[in-house]
Amino acid sequence: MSNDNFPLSRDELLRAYRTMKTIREFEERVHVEFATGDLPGFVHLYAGEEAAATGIMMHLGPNDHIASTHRGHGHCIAKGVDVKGMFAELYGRATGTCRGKGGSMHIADLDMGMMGANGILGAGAPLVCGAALASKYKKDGGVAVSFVGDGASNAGNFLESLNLAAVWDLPAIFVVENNAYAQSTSRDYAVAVDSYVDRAAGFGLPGVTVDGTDFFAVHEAAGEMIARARKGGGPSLLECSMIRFYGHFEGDAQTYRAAGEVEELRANRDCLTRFAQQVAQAGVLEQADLDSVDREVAALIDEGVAEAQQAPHPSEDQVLTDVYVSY
Amino acid sequence: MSNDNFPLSRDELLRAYRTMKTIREFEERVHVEFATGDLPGFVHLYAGEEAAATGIMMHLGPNDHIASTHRGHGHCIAKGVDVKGMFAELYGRATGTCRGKGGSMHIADLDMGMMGANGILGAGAPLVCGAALASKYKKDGGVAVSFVGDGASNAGNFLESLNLAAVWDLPAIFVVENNAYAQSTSRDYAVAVDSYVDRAAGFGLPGVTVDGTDFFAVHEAAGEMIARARKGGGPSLLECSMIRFYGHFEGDAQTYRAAGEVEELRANRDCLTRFAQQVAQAGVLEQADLDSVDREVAALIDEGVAEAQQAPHPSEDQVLTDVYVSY
Amino acid sequence: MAQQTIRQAINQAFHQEMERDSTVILMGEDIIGGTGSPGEEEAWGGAMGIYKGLYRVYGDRLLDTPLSEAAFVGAAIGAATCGMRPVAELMFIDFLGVCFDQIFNQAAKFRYMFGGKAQTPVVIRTMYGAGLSAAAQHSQTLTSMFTHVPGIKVVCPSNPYDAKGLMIEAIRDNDPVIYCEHKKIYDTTGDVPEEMYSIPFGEADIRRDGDDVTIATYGMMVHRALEAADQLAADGIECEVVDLRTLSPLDTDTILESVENTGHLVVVDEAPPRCSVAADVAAQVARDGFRDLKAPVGMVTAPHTPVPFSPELEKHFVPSADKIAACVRDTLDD
Amino acid sequence: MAQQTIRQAINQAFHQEMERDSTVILMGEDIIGGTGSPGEEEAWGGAMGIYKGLYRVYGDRLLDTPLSEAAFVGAAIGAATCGMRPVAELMFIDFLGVCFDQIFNQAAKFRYMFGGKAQTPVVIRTMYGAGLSAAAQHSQTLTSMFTHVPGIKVVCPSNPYDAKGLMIEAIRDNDPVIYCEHKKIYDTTGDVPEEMYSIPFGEADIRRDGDDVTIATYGMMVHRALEAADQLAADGIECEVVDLRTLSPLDTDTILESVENTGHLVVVDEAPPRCSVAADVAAQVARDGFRDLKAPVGMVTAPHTPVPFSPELEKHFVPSADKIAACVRDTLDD
Ligand SMILES: Cc1ncc(C[n+]2csc(CCOP(=O)(O)OP(=O)(O)O)c2C)c(N)n1
Ligand SMILES: Cc1ncc(C[n+]2csc(CCOP(=O)(O)OP(=O)(O)O)c2C)c(N)n1
Ligand SMILES: [Mg+2]
Ligand SMILES: [Mg+2]
Repeated sequence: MSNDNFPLSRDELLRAYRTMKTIREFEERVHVEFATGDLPGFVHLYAGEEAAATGIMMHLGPNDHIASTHRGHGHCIAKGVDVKGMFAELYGRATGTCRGKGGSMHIADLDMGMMGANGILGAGAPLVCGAALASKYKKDGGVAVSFVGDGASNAGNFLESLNLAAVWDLPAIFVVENNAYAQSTSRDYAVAVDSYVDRAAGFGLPGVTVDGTDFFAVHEAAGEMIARARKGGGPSLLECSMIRFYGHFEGDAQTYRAAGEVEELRANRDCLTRFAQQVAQAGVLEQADLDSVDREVAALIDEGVAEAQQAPHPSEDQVLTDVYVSY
Repeated sequence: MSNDNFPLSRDELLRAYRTMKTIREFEERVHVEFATGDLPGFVHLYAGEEAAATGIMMHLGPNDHIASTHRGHGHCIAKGVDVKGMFAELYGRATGTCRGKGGSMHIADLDMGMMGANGILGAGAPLVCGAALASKYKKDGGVAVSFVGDGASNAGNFLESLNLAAVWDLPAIFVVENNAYAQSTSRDYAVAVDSYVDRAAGFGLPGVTVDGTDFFAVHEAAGEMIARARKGGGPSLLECSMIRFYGHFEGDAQTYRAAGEVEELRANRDCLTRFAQQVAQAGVLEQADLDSVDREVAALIDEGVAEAQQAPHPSEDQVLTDVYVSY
Repeated sequence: MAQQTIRQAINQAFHQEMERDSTVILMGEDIIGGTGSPGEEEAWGGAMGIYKGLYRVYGDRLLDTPLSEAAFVGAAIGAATCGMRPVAELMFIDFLGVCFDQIFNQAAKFRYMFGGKAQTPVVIRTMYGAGLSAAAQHSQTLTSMFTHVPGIKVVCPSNPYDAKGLMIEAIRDNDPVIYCEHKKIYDTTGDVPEEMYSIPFGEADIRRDGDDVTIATYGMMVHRALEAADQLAADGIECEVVDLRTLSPLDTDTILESVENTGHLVVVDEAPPRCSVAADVAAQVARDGFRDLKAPVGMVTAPHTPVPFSPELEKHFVPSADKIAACVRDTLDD
Repeated sequence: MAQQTIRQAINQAFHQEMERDSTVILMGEDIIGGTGSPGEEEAWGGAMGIYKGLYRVYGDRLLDTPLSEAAFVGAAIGAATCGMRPVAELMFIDFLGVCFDQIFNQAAKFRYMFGGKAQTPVVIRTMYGAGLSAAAQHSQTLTSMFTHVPGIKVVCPSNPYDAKGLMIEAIRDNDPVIYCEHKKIYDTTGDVPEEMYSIPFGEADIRRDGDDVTIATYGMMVHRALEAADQLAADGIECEVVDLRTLSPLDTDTILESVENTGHLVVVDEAPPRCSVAADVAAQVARDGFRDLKAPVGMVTAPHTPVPFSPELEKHFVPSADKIAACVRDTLDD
C-alpha cells in the first residue's frame, strides 16, 4: 500500500479508525459492565468484527438503510447511532435510543437509516428488500444493506429475500458475517455449501468473499457492490469471514472452541491491530493520530456509561405508550 | 434406443404406461366432471406432467415416502394410491381415501408412503426431511422424495430443507416440477436463477435438469439419484421441465399464456405420445399392448367415477372425529 | 348511489387512494397476474380479481411477487417504515404460518420496541373463511391470532359500504392493519357512494335494533346473524345485531351498551371456540357487563376441529342461522 | 423423594423415555451444542442446559440443527408420521412465526385431513414468558395461539413434579404436543420421584383449597397466584388456586366445580388479554357456570402491549401477586 494511490483520504481513515475503535471500546466496556450484573437482558458483542461494519458503512449515507442482527452494536455505531443513547438503551433508561423499551437486541434509529437490531434471525433481510424498494420508488439513490450471521444464512426469510431482491432488481446488499459459529454450532456443520459465492449464485446474485478482519478488503469489495447497486446494477452478496472475540452472548463459557483459539485469533487476527499496521506501513496515519482518537473514544465511552448509569428509568406509564400511532 | 440394452423390462414398461395413462385419464375425467359443477372445491390437474411422477415413482417402494403439492393426483396414482378412493375423495364421499375430509389438496395414504398433497406450498419439503431421517434411524433403506413447483422453489420452507437435508446427509430427493408458471406468473420472472443446478449447488447438493416430458430421461436421472441416496450418498435435486395442459386450477382462463401455446405443446410435447413413439421405435411394446392398457384404464376410470357418485356422504358426526388420537 | 359488490368496492378504494397518494403501492402473488408470461399483461388481477384494471393505470406501482410470503410481506413492512404505504396480499389467511414473524414480531412491535420512533403504515389484505370446500388449509378464520397481538389492527368488513370505507381508512392509518375478507361474500352487493369516505376503526355498527338479545359478530357471520334475527322476529324475539367491523380496536362500548339494554348476549364466530374472538367478547362482557347479563353468554362457533372438505360436513362446521337462532332461544329460556 | 429443579426433571424425563423407547429422538439448535466445533463435544446441552448428559448416552439420537426452524420442526413432524417420537426444541416460543405453518397447518391437521389415518406423536418443547429483560421478541407467552388450534395439545407445567410427568405423557401421547416452559422457573425445586410416572392431559391440579374465590391460571403465574393467596389468607380470604397444567385439553370440569363452590372467578395470564387463555376460561365460565357466579369475572393479564425491555417497565408488564390480590378483592367487593 503506498501513500499516493491510497484508496482513502486522511479524514476517511481517521473516521474509519474512530468507528472501529468506538465499537471495540463500547463492547469491551459492555463486557465489563455486564459482569457487574448491572446490565439487564441478553447481550451479544461485536468485538473482533469491527472492520466489517465499518468498511461497509463508510459507503452509506443517511438515505441508505441497514437492518442488523442480534449482534447489532457495531452496525449501529458504524451507521451513526448515538453512542450515549445506546449505552442508556442497554441500561434500559428513558434517555436510551429506544427510551429503554427495546434494549440491546432492538436498537433502531430510523432517522439514521438504521432499521433495527433484530431478535429474530434472518428477519432483517425482507425489511431491507422493502427499504431498497422504497428507494427505487422514491428514486433517492438509496441502497439498503442486510446483515446476517453464518447461522442465519440458513433461515428461510433470508433465503427468500435473496431471490426477491434479484427478481425485483433491488439496490440491496446482503452481508453474511461469517464468524464460524452460530452459538456453539460450527459453520462447517450447519451451512451445507463451502462458499457463499455459490449460495449467492443459487439466486442469480454475484457474490464475493473477503477477509472481514481486513478493513481495506471489506471497504473495497463493499464499495464496488454498493456503487453498482446505486447505479441500478442490482443486488449482491458479500461474505466477510471474521472473528468473534467473546462468547455468543455474555455468559457463554465457550467450551466448544478449541483451547487457545480465542487467544490466537486475538493475537493474530485483530482487525484494529491490522488497520494500525496497514496505515503505518503506508505512512498515511501516525501513531499520534491513532492515540488522539483513542483518547477521544475513551472519553466518550466513559461519559456514555456514566451518563447512562445516572439516567432515569422510564416511568411506569411508558408500559402503555407507543403501541399504536393513533392511540 | 435398441431393444437389447433397453433399460426397462416389458413389465416395467407396461406398468409405466399404465401409470401415466391412468393419471392422464383421471385428470381428463376430473376436468369434464368439474365442469358439470358436481365436484366441490379447488382442483389442480397434473395432465401433461405424467412422465415426471411416473419416472420417479417407478424407483420407489412401500418403504419410500413422498410429499406432494397442491397438484397431487399424479403423485398419488404413481405412488400407488387407490384410484377409486381418490375419485371418492374428490367427490367428498365417506369412501374416499381420506373419508371425504381432505379433498383434492389433501389426499394422503401413509400406508403407501404418500405423506399428502399439500395446500401450503413448499411445506412438504421439511416433512420429507423427516421421513428420510426416520429411514436413517430405522435403517430400512428408505428414501423420501419431495415435490415442488417452480413457484414453490422460492418458498423458505423448501430452501431451508435443501440445506438441512445436506447437513444431515439425508436420503432425500428434491424434485422441482418446472412447468414454467406459478399460477399466472412466469418462472422466468419469479425464479432468479437460470438453472436449478445452480440453486442446488448453493446448498451443496448435486442437481440435474431433465426434460420432464421424456419418461426415460426422468427415469434414468431419478434412478441414479435414488440409488445413490439409498446407498448413503446423500440428497440431490432433480429439475423436470414440463408442461401443464390445463389452467392453474379448474376455472382458470389462462389468458396469460400465448395464443396457441397449449395447443402447440399438446401437439408436440405430450409425454404419452412421446412414450408411445419411443417404445414403438425401440420395438419393445406393440400398439396392441398400449390399446389393452387403455381399455383397462378407461374401465377403471368409469367405474371409479360411477362408484364415487353413488357413494355415501360422510355422516354429520364425522365433523367431530379424527381431531385427536386420544379423544 | 351505485350498487357495488365487495370486490368492486375494494377495487374502487384502491383506485381512489392510489390516485390520491403516490406512496400507495400494491404487491402480492398474481395481483397483476401474468408478469413475465407471454399472454395478456393483466391476466389475473389477483386470485379473486380484486385488482383488475389497476395495473393499466398505475403500472409499476403494482408488483407481482415470487412465492415467498416472508420476503414480500416483510418487504412491504420494511417499505412502510421508509415512507411508503404498501398493501400486501396474503392470498389466504391460512398462509400466515409462513410469514407470521414479519407481521407479529416485526411490524406489530417496531413502534414499541423503538420507543415510539417508528411508524409502519402497511396493510395486509387477506381472505378467510369456509364455504367453498377449500378444505382445512384454505378455509380458516384465524382472526384471533392477529387480534391477540398488540400493535396490529384487525379489520373485517361484512358489506360493500364498509369494505370501501374501512380499506381507505386502513391505507391512511399509520399502524399495521390486517384486512380480512370472507371469501364467500365478494359478490354481496350494496350501496357504495362514488366519493371517497373512510370509516373510523373501533366503531361497531348496529345492523339491526332489538331489545331482547344482543348478537355480536363480524364478517360473513353478520349475514347469518341477520338471517337468524329474521327467523326470530317471526316469533316476536327482537335481536340487536352488532357488526364489530374492527376486531382490534374493539368497540366494547357499543357491545356493553347493547347488553345493558337487552340483558342477553350471543357471540358468533366462524372460528373454533378456544381463545377466539367470540371468547374474547364473551369474557369482556363477563367482566365489564356482568351485572347487566340476565342469562349465560351464548357462544356459537365452529367446533374445535379443522375445516372439513366435504361440502356436507362443511355445512355443519360453519355456524348456521338455525344454530344462532337456537342459541338465542336457549339464552332467553335459561 | 429427591428434590429437583424443573430443568433436572425434564432432563430425567428424557433420560427415562429415551432408554425405554428407541424411537424417541431429540433435535434443536445447540441441544448437543458444539457439533462440528473444535472444542468440547457437548458444550451447551441446549440454550438452557436442559439436555446436558444425554448426548454422552444417546449419541446420534440427539441432533443439532441449522438455524432453520421451518425445516427442522417440519422434519420432526414428518419423522413422527413415519414412526419416530421426536422432540424438537423451538428455543423461544417467540420464534413460532418462522415455523408456525408446520405446526398448525401440518401436524395439527394431518389426522383430520387424512380421515383419521395418521398419527403425529411429536413434541415441541419451547420456552415462554417475561422476566429476564429479554425484550419484545424473546419474552412472549403466546400460549393462546396454540390453544386456538384444533389438533394440537398444549402443556404448561408450573413445577418440577408436573414438568416430569407431563413430559413423559407428552412423549407417549400420539398427538402433537406443544410443551411450554417458563424461562423464570427452571430452577424452581420440588419433590420429584425417581421412577417414571406420567400425568394425564386435561387434569387440572388444585394447588390450594379455598371457598371464597377461584383463581385459574397456569405456568409461572401459578406461583404469583399462590403468593396472592397467601397475602389474602392473612385477611381471611381463602382462594382456591387451580393450576390448569394443560391448556388444551382444558379441564373445564374442575374449574366449573370450583366456581360452583366459590361463586367467584379470577383468571390470571401473563399474555395480553385479547383472545387469550384468560379470556377463554372466562368465556367458558360465563357460558357454563354463569348461574354460579356471584360477581363479574376478574381478569389479571399483561396489558395489550409488547413486552418492554427495561426491567422497571417489565415489572409492571407482568401480573404481580399484588395485582392478583387486588383483583380478587375487587371481585369479592363487587
Ligand atoms: C429465528 C431464530 N432462531 C434462533 C434464534 C436463537 N439464536 C440467536 S443467535 C443464534 C446464533 C446466530 O448465529 P449467527 O447467525 O452465525 O450469528 P452470530 O451470533 O455468530 O453473530 C441463534 C440460534 C433466534 N434468535 N432467531
Ligand atoms: C405458501 C403458499 N403460498 C401461496 C399459495 C397459493 N398458490 C397455490 S398454487 C400457487 C402457484 C404454484 O406454482 P408452482 O409451485 O409452480 O406449482 P404449479 O401450480 O405450477 O404446479 C400459488 C401461488 C399457497 N397455496 N401456499
Ligand atoms: Mg456466526
Ligand atoms: Mg409451476
